[in-house]
Amino acid sequence: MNRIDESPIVLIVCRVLSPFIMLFGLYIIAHGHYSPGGGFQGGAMLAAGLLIIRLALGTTLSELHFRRAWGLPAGVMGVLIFFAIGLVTMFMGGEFLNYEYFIIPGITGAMLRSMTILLVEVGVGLAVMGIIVSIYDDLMDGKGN
Amino acid sequence: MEFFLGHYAYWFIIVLLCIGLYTIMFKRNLVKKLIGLSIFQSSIILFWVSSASKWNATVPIYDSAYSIENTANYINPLPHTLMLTAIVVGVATLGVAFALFVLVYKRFKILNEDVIIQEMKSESE
Amino acid sequence: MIKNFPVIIPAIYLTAALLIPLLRSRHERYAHSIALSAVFAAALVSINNIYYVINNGTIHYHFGGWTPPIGIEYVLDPLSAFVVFVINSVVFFILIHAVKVNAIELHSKEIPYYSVVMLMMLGFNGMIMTGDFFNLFVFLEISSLSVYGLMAMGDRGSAFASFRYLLLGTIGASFFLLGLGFLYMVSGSLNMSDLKEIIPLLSNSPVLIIALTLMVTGVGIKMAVFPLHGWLPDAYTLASSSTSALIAAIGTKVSAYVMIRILFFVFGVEYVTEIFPVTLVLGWLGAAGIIYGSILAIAQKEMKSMLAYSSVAQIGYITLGISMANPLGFIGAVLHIINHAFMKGALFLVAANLRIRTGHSDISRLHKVCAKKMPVTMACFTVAAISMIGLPPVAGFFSKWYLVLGAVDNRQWIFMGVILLSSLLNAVYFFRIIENVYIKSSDSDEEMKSCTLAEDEPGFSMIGPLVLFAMTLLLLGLFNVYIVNNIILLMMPPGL
Amino acid sequence: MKYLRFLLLISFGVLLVYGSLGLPDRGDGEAVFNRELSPAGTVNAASYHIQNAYKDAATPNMVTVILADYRSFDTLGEVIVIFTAGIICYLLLRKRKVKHE
Repeated sequence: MNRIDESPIVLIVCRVLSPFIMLFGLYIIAHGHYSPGGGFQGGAMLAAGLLIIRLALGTTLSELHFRRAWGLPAGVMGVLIFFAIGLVTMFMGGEFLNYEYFIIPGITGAMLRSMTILLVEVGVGLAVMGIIVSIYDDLMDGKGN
Repeated sequence: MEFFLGHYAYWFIIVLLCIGLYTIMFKRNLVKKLIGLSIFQSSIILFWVSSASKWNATVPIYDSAYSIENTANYINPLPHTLMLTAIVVGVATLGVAFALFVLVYKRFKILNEDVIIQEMKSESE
Repeated sequence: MIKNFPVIIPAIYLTAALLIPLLRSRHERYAHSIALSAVFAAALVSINNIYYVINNGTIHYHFGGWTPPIGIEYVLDPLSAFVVFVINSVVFFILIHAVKVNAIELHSKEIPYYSVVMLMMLGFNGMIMTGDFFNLFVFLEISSLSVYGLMAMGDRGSAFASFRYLLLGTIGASFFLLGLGFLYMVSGSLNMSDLKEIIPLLSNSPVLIIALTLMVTGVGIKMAVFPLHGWLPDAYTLASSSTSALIAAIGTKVSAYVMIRILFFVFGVEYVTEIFPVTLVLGWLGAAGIIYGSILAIAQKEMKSMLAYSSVAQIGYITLGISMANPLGFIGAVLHIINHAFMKGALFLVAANLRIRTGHSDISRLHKVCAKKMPVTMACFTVAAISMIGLPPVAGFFSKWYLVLGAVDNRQWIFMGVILLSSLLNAVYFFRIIENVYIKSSDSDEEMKSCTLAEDEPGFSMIGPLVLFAMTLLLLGLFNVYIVNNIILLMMPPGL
Repeated sequence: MKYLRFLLLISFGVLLVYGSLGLPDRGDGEAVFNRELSPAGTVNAASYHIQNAYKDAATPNMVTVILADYRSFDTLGEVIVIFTAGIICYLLLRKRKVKHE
């Protein structure tokens, strides 16, 4: 990980692969409705895309890719999205997390539930990505890279 | 014979559980104990998921070819959902355990349980 | 308008837990005030819940609008409402005390610390109110992870003690999940009230016995019942002073509540006592735990380790109360959960005050000067010690009284003997301290000089909660009849 | 002391094998937890999910529907578990910035 013995092959391959891994992660989150997939697996995939860069380039350069300070706030945002959906349904009169009372303009009934599930999956994916990268950064805090 | 075919999977899982518990009980290195713990958790997840399957039933994704009125067409989706949560809980526990390893190593410079216990005893006197 | 009462408490804690990490590091002192106001709001809501539940009966709150076996439900009956109120109020007192202690001990890490405390409270409240077993497992993990994290904040190798607790705690949670797996594959449902009807119909197949054993072992590890308590002494002693007060007061109590719920409210009293006598085993383990904990508490030199071993003994009382499976034993167990939460909270705060003021809490080096210099702390210590021993005016006496009545009712003379004997053992290790502080005359001047007391009493924020604790113990003692008749009798599980 | 632990391990294994004898055969659709009604007459959750997941949420993947709609509070708890792990690593490992500035 330190700069000295880094071969250019590792650098190039990681920089090429990372965006495609993250794209596949987004795909897994999105198609969770129609085939196996969902928030957690997609979020882990996105985190893998980020970690490849962190492993190959070391923490100093990877600041450009995804700053260390963004990890935990991304996690907080993910949980907030999910929690906000629950609160909105509660304030609109239903029970906590009762998606019939959620408001997406122009969509009602079963399709409303389907869209809300997608929103929940996006929130969960964001939270998992942010937290896994934040844990990695904290664990590597001690190393001198 | 019918009974054996229906239950041999559970006995394999019980062997896995005993391997995990053996590693936790008898290994002295902390990292090995943690490996045993994750074996133990994975075998419990395997136990749940293996119970969900049904003979000639398809994956729990709605397909117009198989009618959803007859539940024998689709395998039981509930254990799969619950095991998503159990896997995530296992990951979170591993993450916290690694954080604790960093602290223990910084403090004691070794990850062998007996040596650490000796040092803690000598410190408390 | 749907009554959203049960969800408000977890919602408050989750908003606080998410709000605190967003603070800039220079706004660090707001972290404590957010945490304190969240716990205060939760305590208020729990008082309202108790009032509502006693007047209007149990609240069944269905998440997402789905009826129980399909979705998850929160059940708020007199037992869970009261236990939620107890842990919220105890943590409120401890958090008032924690502001100055943490300013000294947690150098500039308040933001994550209070966020994890909020998540711990979310986990505990979620565990108490839930009516679904798998949801109980998820919130059990949230609270356990937070406790592992908080415990590792201490000094002198608390990280290793926290790792050992993580190992044992995760094995316990996995046992619980395995037992739940066996139960699900035989009954097909995860909901507690649903399972209550299904279990008697299952013609007691061996799977139920194994499921009950695994779940009771798993919860027993989290509850530190006698042979499974290995993690408790090191964990409580090495944790930082306000963390050990926080965890000792409510950590094992919530698992004791879960044990009551599993044994009496799901498997039913007659299954647990006649068909598969778990309560018999629990009774003997509880009695052994009482003797073991009390004897080892006497042998300790340091106050916090003494309190840790006395916690093991007090958990033995609660297990004994549960195992009697008769109304008096149940009242004794619930009362002891409440009394012990307040007593242990007070005692660990005293240890924290001593540690902050004199830098140590070794019993041998406490002496008369402490009584002169810290009169209020020592007075509260004496009230809590009397309550632990079980002398009449204070709360501790009544829970032991009901336990003894329960033992007599069951003709279990050995258990009655154990309870009375252990009161003497408690007296030994508490009077040793009181004698050191009040009675032994420290005539030699060098002892006066050697005492490193800077000034006298620690600030108001560290004395106020202690006085509140001592007063609550007295009030619990005096109004005991009112509490038992109006609240605890309503909690009686069916068939007890 | 070692034999005690061995004994404990063996008894754990034997206990589980004894328990597994009562379990329903793996894979049979008519087992207790796969039927439409539970022994006590209440609706069996899994069968309800199979039959109504597509009707309720227009989403073919039943696991996602259970995860995010029927048992969404479990998933919220799960995201909180992940969040707790992240905050604890922040609590334990991150250096105190105050000293460096």
